[in-house]
Amino acid sequence: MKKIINDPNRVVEDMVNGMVQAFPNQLKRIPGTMVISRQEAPVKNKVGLVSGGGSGHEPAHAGYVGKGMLDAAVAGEVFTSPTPDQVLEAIKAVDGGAGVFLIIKNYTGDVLNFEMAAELAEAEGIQVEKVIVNDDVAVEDSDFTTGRRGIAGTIFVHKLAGAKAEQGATLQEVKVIADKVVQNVRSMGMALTPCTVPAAGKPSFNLEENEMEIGIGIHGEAGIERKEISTADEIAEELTMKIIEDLPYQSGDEVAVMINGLGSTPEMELYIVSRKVQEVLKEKGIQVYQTFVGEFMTSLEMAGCSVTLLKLDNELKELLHAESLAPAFRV
Amino acid sequence: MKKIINDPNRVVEDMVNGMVQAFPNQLKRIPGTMVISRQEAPVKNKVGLVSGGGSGHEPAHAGYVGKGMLDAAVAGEVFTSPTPDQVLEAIKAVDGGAGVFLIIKNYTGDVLNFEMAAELAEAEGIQVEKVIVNDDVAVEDSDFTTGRRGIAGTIFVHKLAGAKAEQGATLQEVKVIADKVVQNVRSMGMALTPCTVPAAGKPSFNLEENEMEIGIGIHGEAGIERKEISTADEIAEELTMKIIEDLPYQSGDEVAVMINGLGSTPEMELYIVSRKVQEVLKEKGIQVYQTFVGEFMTSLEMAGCSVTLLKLDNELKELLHAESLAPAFRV
Amino acid sequence: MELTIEDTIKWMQLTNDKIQKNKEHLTALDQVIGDSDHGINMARGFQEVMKKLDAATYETVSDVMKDVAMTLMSKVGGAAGPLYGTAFLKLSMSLKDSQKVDESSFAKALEEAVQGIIMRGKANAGEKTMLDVWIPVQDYFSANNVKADELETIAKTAMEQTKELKATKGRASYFKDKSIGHIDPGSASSYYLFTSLAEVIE
Amino acid sequence: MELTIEDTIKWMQLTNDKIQKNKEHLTALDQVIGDSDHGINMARGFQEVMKKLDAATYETVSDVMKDVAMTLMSKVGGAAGPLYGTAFLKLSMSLKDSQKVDESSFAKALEEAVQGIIMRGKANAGEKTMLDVWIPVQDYFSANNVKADELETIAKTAMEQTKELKATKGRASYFKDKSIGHIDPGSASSYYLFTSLAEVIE
Ligand SMILES: Nc1ncnc2c1ncn2[C@@H]1O[C@H](COP(=O)(O)OP(=O)(O)O)[C@@H](O)[C@H]1O
Ligand SMILES: Nc1ncnc2c1ncn2[C@@H]1O[C@H](COP(=O)(O)OP(=O)(O)O)[C@@H](O)[C@H]1O
Ligand SMILES: [Mg+2]
Ligand SMILES: [Mg+2]
Ligand SMILES: [Mg+2]
Ligand SMILES: [Mg+2]
Repeated sequence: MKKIINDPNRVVEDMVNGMVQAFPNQLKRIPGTMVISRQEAPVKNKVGLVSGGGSGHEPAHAGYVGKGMLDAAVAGEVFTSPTPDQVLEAIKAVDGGAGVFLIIKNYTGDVLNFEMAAELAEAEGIQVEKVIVNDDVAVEDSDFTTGRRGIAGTIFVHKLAGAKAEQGATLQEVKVIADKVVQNVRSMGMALTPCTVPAAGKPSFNLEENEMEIGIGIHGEAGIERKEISTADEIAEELTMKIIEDLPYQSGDEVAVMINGLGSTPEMELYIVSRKVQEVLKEKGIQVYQTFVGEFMTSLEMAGCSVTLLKLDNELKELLHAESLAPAFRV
Repeated sequence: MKKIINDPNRVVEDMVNGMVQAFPNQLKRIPGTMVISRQEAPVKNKVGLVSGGGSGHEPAHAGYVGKGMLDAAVAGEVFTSPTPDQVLEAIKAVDGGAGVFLIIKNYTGDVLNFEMAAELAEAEGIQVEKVIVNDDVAVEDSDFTTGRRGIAGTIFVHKLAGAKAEQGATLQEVKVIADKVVQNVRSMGMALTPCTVPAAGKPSFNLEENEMEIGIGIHGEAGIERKEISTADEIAEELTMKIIEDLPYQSGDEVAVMINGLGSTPEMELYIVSRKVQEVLKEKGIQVYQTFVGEFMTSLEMAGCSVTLLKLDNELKELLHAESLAPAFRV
Repeated sequence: MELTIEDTIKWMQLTNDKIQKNKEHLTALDQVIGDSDHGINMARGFQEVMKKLDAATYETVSDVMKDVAMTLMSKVGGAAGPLYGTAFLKLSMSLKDSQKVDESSFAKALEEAVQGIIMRGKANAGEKTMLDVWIPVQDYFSANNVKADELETIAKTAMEQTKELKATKGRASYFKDKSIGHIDPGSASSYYLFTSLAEVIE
Repeated sequence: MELTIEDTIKWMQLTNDKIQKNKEHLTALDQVIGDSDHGINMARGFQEVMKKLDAATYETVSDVMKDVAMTLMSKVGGAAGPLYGTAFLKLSMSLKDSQKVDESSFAKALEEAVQGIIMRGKANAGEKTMLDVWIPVQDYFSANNVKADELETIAKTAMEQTKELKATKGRASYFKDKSIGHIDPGSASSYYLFTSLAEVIE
């Protein structure tokens, strides 16, 4: 394991300190917690937005804390959902009287811990609503399973729900937008190499020198298929087609595209993937409204990428354009 | 070699297409060249800024093309300076009548190719000025050698010279700012793993499982010392001290800090490094004016980071704050 | 069986010992069908449990269990944290104010703990989760005079049988058929819990 | 010796063959004290040179060399591109309009080429660059009746002797003392150029 760290058991602590010190005018740490909030939190009469999850997905989620996006992010241990008491602290820190909205990625741990926190907050008289993001089309969607995972599409939920809240919307109105984004966002990823949880010290899985895994999760959970590495064009086409097939499109529909690097894939390769994704969309008559290329939801140093499409209408477009001052997503 | 590409010999072509297609309203490709320019280039009566170099350092340089920064970037083959004819195309594409300013990283290849392009442009009646960025304190600075390499500090030259040009400054005024930035910016990097040039197919050097290299260049050129991996704090301190010692500081001096990932280092680790850099600066009485953490000047999928300090005065601070619409550096 | 305050603390002590000792084993199990953190999570949680118990004095078994619950809840994280936390909270509530717990009260409490895990995690028997150890153990407590060696065997067998199951809940469910053939990490940590209980009541 | 238009094209042909064949070797040399691209760069450049020469017809040796110069300049990139480009441009200029080149004109042209490389790259003999092959070859041309086998030996020896040198210019200079013990990649490609010339004048 080669990492630039001090102590495998202190990575989250060091990182959280590093983040707030890097942006002292924008971010603060809620003392005694792993919660990073906006400097000005709580914002009076604004719905407070809280997200979070295990660490190791940076810039998710603290990089999205800022005017126009989240009010706070809770950092769990690496790949481990934060505990209810931590989430509760975040909720309390951002409650400006208009209620708090939770953006939860659909993993058992995240859902359980955030839901317990919501119950505790409600017991303290804070109004809480939530959305569970499940954009990963690599996983079957069924009521009898854990359901689809939340991956990079989560960033669009942060952005659009955040913009809505910033406009002074009510908790219910924010929830309507978040639900709408979740209904219209789909993602799928792939990886070439595993990653190593610092405290575990060993790669979380193995891939042969000529292998890739299609549909992999952002913690290295199994995907759809493990097979020989193909070309960037084939990969881009496979991911994009799977997404398109999942949500019916009509010719002329507009989308936002996110090409997300999982950690160690050079930006060069992300643009090579992006090129083909645009081509596939064009062939299908789907209009690209805006493209985002970079690292938005990573998996430590995993090599690989994901493609996200968000189907847009005028309301979502306007929210996509709204100002954001979050360090990792400036609009 | 595990890469998401189509053909090792076509990576730059595919990437350049991918970039302009991702930002169609902001960027365009000068037909038949590897030059990416602003959509609105040439901007009449504005000094045109051109940078570039070998590819594999993304988002450098095309990510910095946009209002407030560069007017065009020239993409060479991977780690190979672009040729004079390509640079000449860039110069011609951005010349709005006020002359063109070249920002060159100090590598023999870059200097030779850009200088030849400048001669060709001058022969065509275009006024050209240049700055050679040499911020890497890992290399001895001597007239009898190739001199110091240009690394991540180059981004600050793009930013501040770009802001100056946007204000309507003359070619000479832009040069004064660029020279001032070069005089005040210092960087140093380190790596944990090598990277692989796609067409070469093999890692550019080797490091043992417990080794790191301090002072390494962004193409894997030798550094100061190869030694056992130490802690993030020790690494941060070593890089920062070397930089501080190189340029005299007085207590109270203000700096901009850039913690740059070389390709596959998780953002988590960059923040852990940043934390210690801030601590060292504080101890030395150096004030941090603004911090940037992320991937700004990479080396394909090399694991490692660099630290850059730019000493600021009021003029530079103002330019740092000026608007930038470049995809990879939005202010 | 009978469980005193000291027994309960001893129980946690033994559990902690086993979890610390098998931290890497639990993480390795989670590496195959999860995200490589179960050992790390449980070790962190139980270490904090012991810190908490060592620093306090208790008047009732239920107070011990309540501190265990709250500590696990706030220190483990992931899926396991709230589930173990809920289980111990239910134990504590069911055994409210008892200074000494007899077998039938414990059996009743265990039933409520299992219900708590089900309610919280929405899984059931056979989905390759910790429930596949908790349910057989609870069944055994409800139907029998508990003997240490039988308890140990039942917990162990249950854990081993999770190998055959296909995961349909939790992170392992993403592995679908590929989850078959591997022990469920949460069932392994639950086995450490119940084998420690067996040692205590021996 | 004497160099006709056909000879010159043949020279480039042979050089290209050697560079394509040794592309990986050149890149491997550049891997040790550079950035792993010299073979890739030279192979790309000379392939384009051959395309260019194959598609055109020439009236003078100098026109062949001018096309070689322009093609290398615009296709090689890196440090080597402008240096080889400059060298061939100087050869072309010095031999302007000649349809057939004799030994003394070629020696004179080579001197100008070397001066061009020095002027452009600001390096000199002994800095572990291509000059450490070009200069000995040029010296040999100035002082002797050129014989193919001697030319080949001189170029080869010169290349091999770059092993002993410490780089003070170009990318290899960052390796300081560690650059000693390895052949300079640009000297290796220059050796292919001159050994091909030896074959042509044989
Ligand atoms: N819905 C559920 N109900 C009961 N137990 C579950 C459920 N989901 C997961 N588990 C248990 O949690 C264990 C995983 O815990 P852990 O690795 O700490 O959390 P995470 O999966 O969030 O990384 C699984 O092995 C399983 O026994
Ligand atoms: N200043 C210089 N003068 C002469 N030759 C040089 C100079 N700098 C570098 N070279 C030659 O160029 C070669 C490297 O070429 P190449 O690898 O293609 O370019 P780069 O170093 O830009 O990657 C070196 O081996 C050396 O022979
Ligand atoms: Mg986990
Ligand atoms: Mg090069
Ligand atoms: Mg786990
Ligand atoms: Mg090279």
